[in-house]
Amino acid sequence: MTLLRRTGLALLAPVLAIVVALAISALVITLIGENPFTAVRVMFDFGDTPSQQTQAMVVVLNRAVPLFLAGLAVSVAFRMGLFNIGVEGQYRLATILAAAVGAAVALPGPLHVLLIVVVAMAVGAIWAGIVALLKVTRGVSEVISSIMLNFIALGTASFLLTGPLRGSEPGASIITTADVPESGWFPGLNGVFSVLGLAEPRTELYGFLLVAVVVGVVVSVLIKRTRFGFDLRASGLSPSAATASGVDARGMVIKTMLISGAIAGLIGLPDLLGDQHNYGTEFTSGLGFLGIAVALLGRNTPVGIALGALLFGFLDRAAIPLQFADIPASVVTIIQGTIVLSVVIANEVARRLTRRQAERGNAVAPPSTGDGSTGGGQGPGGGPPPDDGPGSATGPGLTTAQPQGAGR
Amino acid sequence: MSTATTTPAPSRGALTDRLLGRNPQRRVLYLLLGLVVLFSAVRVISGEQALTSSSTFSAALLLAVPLALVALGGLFSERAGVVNIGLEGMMILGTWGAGWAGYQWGWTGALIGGAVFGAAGGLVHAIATVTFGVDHVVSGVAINILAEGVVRFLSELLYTDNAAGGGVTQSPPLSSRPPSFSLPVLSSGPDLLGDLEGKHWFLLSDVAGLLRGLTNGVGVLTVLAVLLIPASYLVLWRTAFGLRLRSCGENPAAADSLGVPVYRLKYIAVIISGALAGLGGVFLVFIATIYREGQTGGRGFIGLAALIFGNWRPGGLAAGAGLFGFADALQLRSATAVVALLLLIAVLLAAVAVWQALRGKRTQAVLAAVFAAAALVAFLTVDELPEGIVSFTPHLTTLLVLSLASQRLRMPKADGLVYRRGEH
Amino acid sequence: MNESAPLAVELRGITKRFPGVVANKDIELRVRRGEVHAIVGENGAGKSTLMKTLYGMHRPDEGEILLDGTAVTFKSPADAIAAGIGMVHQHFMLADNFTVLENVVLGSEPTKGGRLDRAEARRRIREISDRYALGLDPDTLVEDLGVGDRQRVEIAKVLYRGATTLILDEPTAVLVPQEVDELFGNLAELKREGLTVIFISHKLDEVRKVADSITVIRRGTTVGEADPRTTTAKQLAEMMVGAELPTPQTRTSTVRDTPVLQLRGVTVATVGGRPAVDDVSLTVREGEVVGIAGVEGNGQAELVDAIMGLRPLAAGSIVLGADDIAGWSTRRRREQGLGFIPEDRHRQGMLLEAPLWENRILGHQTRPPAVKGAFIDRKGARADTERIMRDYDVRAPGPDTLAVALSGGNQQKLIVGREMSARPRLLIAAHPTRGVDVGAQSVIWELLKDARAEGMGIVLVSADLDELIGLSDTLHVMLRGALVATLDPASLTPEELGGHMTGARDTTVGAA
Amino acid sequence: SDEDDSASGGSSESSSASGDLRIGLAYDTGGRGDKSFNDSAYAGVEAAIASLGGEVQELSPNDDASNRPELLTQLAEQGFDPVIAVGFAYGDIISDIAADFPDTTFAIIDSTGVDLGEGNVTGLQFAANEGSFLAGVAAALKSTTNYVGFVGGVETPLIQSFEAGFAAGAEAAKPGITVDVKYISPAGDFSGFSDPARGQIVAQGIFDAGADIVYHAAGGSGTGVFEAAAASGKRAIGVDSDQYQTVDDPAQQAVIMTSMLKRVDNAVEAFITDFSEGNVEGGTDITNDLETEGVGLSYSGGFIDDIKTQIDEFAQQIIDGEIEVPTAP
Ligand SMILES: Nc1ncnc2c1ncn2[C@@H]1O[C@H](COP(=O)(O)OP(=O)(O)OP(=O)(O)O)[C@@H](O)[C@H]1O
Ligand SMILES: Nc1ncnc2c1ncn2[C@@H]1O[C@H](COP(=O)(O)OP(=O)(O)OP(=O)(O)O)[C@@H](O)[C@H]1O
Ligand SMILES: [Mg+2]
Ligand SMILES: [Mg+2]
Repeated sequence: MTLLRRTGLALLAPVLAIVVALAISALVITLIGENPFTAVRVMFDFGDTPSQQTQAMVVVLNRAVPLFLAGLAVSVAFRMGLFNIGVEGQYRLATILAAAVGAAVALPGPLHVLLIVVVAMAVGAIWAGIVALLKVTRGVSEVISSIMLNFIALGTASFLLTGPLRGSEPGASIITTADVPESGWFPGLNGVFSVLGLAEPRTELYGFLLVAVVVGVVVSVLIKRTRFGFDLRASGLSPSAATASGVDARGMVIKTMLISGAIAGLIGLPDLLGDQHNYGTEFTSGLGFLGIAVALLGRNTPVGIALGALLFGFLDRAAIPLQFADIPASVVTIIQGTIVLSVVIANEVARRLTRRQAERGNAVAPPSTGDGSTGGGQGPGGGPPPDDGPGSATGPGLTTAQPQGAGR
Repeated sequence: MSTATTTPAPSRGALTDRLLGRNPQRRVLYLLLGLVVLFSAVRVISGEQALTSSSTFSAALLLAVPLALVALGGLFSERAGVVNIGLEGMMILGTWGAGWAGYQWGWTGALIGGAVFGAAGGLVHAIATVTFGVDHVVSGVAINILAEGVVRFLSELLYTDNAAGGGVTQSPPLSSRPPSFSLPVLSSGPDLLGDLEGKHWFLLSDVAGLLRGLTNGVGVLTVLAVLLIPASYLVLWRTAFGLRLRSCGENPAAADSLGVPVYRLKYIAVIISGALAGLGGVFLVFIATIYREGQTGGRGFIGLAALIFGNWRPGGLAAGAGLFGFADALQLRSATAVVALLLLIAVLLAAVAVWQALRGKRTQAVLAAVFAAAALVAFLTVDELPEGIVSFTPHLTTLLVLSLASQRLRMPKADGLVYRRGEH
Repeated sequence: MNESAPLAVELRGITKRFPGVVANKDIELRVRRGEVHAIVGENGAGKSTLMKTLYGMHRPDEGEILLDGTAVTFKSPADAIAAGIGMVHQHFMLADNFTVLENVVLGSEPTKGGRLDRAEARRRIREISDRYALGLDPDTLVEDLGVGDRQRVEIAKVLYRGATTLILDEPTAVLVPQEVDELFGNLAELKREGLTVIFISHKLDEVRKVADSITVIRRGTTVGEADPRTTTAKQLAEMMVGAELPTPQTRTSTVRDTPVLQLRGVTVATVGGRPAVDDVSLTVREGEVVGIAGVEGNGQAELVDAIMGLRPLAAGSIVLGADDIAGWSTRRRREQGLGFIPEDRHRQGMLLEAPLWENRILGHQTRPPAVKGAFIDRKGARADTERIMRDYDVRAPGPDTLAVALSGGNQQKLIVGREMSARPRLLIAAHPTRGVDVGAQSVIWELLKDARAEGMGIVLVSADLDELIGLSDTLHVMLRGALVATLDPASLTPEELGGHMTGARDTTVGAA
Repeated sequence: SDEDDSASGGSSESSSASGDLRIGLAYDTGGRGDKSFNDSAYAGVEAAIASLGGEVQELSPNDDASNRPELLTQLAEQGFDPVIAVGFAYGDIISDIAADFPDTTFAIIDSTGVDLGEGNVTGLQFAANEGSFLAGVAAALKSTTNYVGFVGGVETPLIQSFEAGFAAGAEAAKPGITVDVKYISPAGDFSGFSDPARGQIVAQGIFDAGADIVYHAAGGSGTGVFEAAAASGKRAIGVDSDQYQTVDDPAQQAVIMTSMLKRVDNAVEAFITDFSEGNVEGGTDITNDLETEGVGLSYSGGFIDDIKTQIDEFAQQIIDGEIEVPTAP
């Protein structure tokens, strides 16, 4: 195969996905009597002044950080065939308790932040640990228990907020916990913009971005490069083979859920430490569910999830300029759903085309490049995709890039 | 002949297996009787009439039916091997379809509209999972996101400046109401059951409450849903079509090798699944008489949980939906009745403790006894629970029952696996 | 036979390509009506692919199919079934959670008023079962059946559809001699009724015994036809691989005195009923192969699981060297010198969707060369995988190939190589050559023999009685969970052994 | 995006010549068409434009409403003035933005502008407790069973002030009357505002327990309350707008005895008028109460015409300060 053709195949999936998503979105926009090209232009319009442009980037990034963490939390569990639909409850409960602890103590800066982070991770891990414990001791499906625990977390958070942890004065319309003192705030990253010679944006870029990056790298290394990660992936690919190889299946469920929950505990912290400084009735909800979409979009790899989170952040920001152009914001939600669907369909189509291509050539192509075609038969999660290490999922003829890898 | 061991009867679901062993009918009766007596006793002791009032039971029915419909939807799809996380999205589409068709063509229109919109969601899921082999969870999640956008968009498109009313978040009202039925004499007119219930007698009034709750002012879709449960059983387990459909969820390669049209059946199953989830949405629209954005409130997920709770069986999922619906009704009716529930739990746990002790399982017995004592203390000391805590009564109940009952759940063997001909 | 009569099945110039593989290339097959026609060939030679083509499961890229002299095209198995062809697959195609009845009628159900007519189905299955002596109970769940019965369910499925041509893909791989004999009895019955049978097997003696004619396939093409009456097994093997027919015969005894594994009163409980493994005691010494014979489902699998720590013990002790390992985790057991060739390589031995080098790590996650400390050593694992592929003749493009892309024999060789590389003190080999062609078989046997000579203790569980008798130094027979006989393989025929296994013979307990 | 159409970029083209009033309107979740106070706010803006001229740019938040700050920022940045935030949820973020755009005038509905410490935010507040008090009076006077009910959507302080006023009014009109209070969902779980099925079930429970009139402050779940009333032949009291006029459904219309009006439209219109006349002070709260007729009862359908005098008496006492209506239960 020529290099050209190979690159073509590698780019096929993302291009196909984008074309399909664009086509459907364009149709939708045309239906309401607006010009799709205007819409596209508007979505990429980051503003006129340099400061508006950097501000737009900050908005996208600040939205992407929690989404990335949410996606990561979901994906860790997915990797071993567990469907942690309970990320939502895990982060809500973690955030309120972390906020309360953060407000209750006074410590020097870094320690204060560290304490809040540790509390959040611990609460998230414990809440997810209940799911794991019920699964290994009582065989309760993690899907049910985490759905139920989401509601229980929500109710508990509400009880705590209106009861023992209420920090706002009685008359206030929004009930919140007490504010975390300034020593517990996470410094912003706007300094970076001046260093790069860019205009200062209006709001702070969350410093928690750095934490997210570190967590992403750690998770990536953990899953791909360590023995533990191997055991985790093996359990996801074939629980029976993993057990026979000496992996303690129950222990693995517990450890994985603890990690997933600990990451989930971080989801609320960018907002909490970087902006809100308290948890209240208006604290952003639903990130756990979006995290599932982001994880799937990113095919459970940290880099993919980062791209998925950025895409969602970008689309989310676009909702405002679209409204200025008289295009309803619901178009963005439609585009998000369409993109998730078309990306996964495009992956599948590209996979088949690649195979057919390989059939004609003489390279040995794998029968599957992962996404969704695996499925360990346990849990409705299907299987997580295999390692995306160099060349692992593609045959010798196609080592440059996975057809699914790039471009989201 | 090689070893053919005598095998126990197939599992009948977590709860029943644990509580009843393997001899159904009669034991189910005993169980129900026992529960009624227990509830009755708890009602008399605590004075919480809401515990067994017909009002609570009819609310429970209202809350259980949409869950049961969604879970039935899940049953069809998952029995055919397609995991359906997109039920919530299909339910959302169903509510919109019902609202849209309902304001124009009345309740029958709503019924059809909701089913068709739900089925459309199912069709998308089928195209993605069956034809394109997309991971089932991925597709389901995408459908949930997509559905939210689509209904908002359609509302914007069709209800802005609509003379009939409506807006971006709601439809105009149904132009006709679905009929509802009551048992003559017993629960309407002279309302003998109602009289009996009002007497607050031990046991008799409770049974009357139960019966009246289930027979008074029952909507047409409730009747349909209740019929759909045995009907689904008959279709799936007693017809050739059902056998073929289930074979796609157990071993599609085997089915394919016998000329069963696996893809087509999966399509049909997932579309039926969507239609049933859509009907669950229609039910909500019937209660409200309009479509309202956010009306489903996560019921699609709870329905999915009911399906798993019920071990992928019609009877089991109905029990799951019923349990959830009852607990939910109780918590919506009265926060104090929820406290009375603690007494019930204490009694049940005490029974479990005794039973486990008899079986020589000491840790379990002690554990159950401790929790029983805790529940009793809570009952005696707490007057009313805060709203936040009360709100998750049904979820906690479901989780407790699940973790106390032994888990012999068995999902269809090929559920969630992408099937591609020749690539198994 | 009548040469002029049209052939029941004729395949002309069939070519079938898969990604990167030409599974069939210009294959010719001529099967006469009413005969048992055998197809033999190495693993991966393309036998199953050819049969799937004939059964309409996929369409050939080139070539044509003729039935009774007329060309046909099958779009799906349904077409093939309609044309009177039925197939029993190498891997059972049964829904475990369905009853025999449901499995058999699936796809062509008798109905009455829209309902599945179970009574009628039951009647017809009983009729078939009686007529061909299949001994099936329509209402048993398939998951409760042993392999022999499952096989018969598969045959019943085909007969139920009125097939006149039966394809049996390696039907005997998992059967004990008595069951094989029963099967051959069934085949004779079928032949008498005028049915045509196409039969695939790696067991050449068997093939010669039952077939009327043989087609040999090598690397996707027909090598030629052979007459079973005039061709010896040796000649057949040479046609297949160009190698000599291997024998599992061991050379001199290498048994030493030090015991490596001692089981004392090992008991494994099952849910509810009687124990799956019942008070089993045995000793494996260094350099000794202890064979365990038994009809499938008599507790061998559970015993293996118990030794590996995959199943809890109800009673008894397991001593490895000098340590009681009953309380150890599977991982610790493996680290301390237990090697494991599992019975079901897809379920327990491999990560099918992972590359070969990752499969090299599986089961050896705590040892070099695959890992360094807490980290995976990718380079080391790759290099060692390449070594195994060289040393053990694993045919695959490279260590990055996904395991699923390998044929069964090559997968098995990789597993054997992996386990041997760790130099275990004791190796549990469960059906090490099941479904493996003669070439690979001899390689594996040689490997086991070498390991034994170096002092490795081996527990060998197998359904292949020649293998058991040939390799074992001591042979135990398991029946209903208990060891019922200890036999001397030096003076034992497969038929005698089969008798012990089915409990038909008096169990004379020999010296342990 | 090369064209430099800075200030007017992307705004609607209907920029009228008649006045340079450019109003920014940031909605609460749901956006326009919610048949509730988003619509009411829009009606106020429309009325203001009708008399003063000008244009409006509306923005709705995303699904989880996490982009509220951006909505206000963008409106201010694009030069819209005044910028009106609909809903108390903007309360904790509006101060930051107001500080960044000191030359823009902001208004926030249902929240205070005083405590923010910014001189350019006006709080448009409503004495919902006073209106609810009258609803309580009407319910108590009309109840034959001496048993009335209240269904709240979500147990937030705002809705609790409805409850408090209602209970006080009922008690004032008929001492000893039973007031049954129930919320659909706890604080933080906003599903209670959009779940008519639960609204129906909760209200039905109150009716079954003996109530004959139920007052709801449950947003979109309210239709369920009306439905329960219709099914059991009882009465209901609507909220925010005159729901007798807006429900579109004759069967439900028949049970809506009255509605507690919260004239967001009037408040918004008045605010814009003040703004155009340069009368907005900023850093103040405008309380819309009985006195300003910012809250009140509707009389459509004529169900409570007979008790109007009694209701008016109570209203007068509240205006005169003789009755102090509680804001929390
Ligand atoms: N023949 C029938 N006619 C009407 N309803 C039926 C019939 N058979 C079952 N049902 C109903 O359908 C439901 C089936 O649920 P479920 O699958 O648990 O049944 P089951 O009794 O366990 O089935 P099986 O007998 O196959 O084990 C039951 O609740 C029952 O009420
Ligand atoms: N669906 C498929 N996709 C890709 N390759 C395939 C597929 N099916 C078979 N092959 C390849 O085609 C070749 C022939 O396989 P086939 O199963 O026909 O061999 P066989 O002769 O039956 O071997 P065995 O004795 O091991 O059963 C093998 O290399 C196999 O890997
Ligand atoms: Mg049944
Ligand atoms: Mg084969």
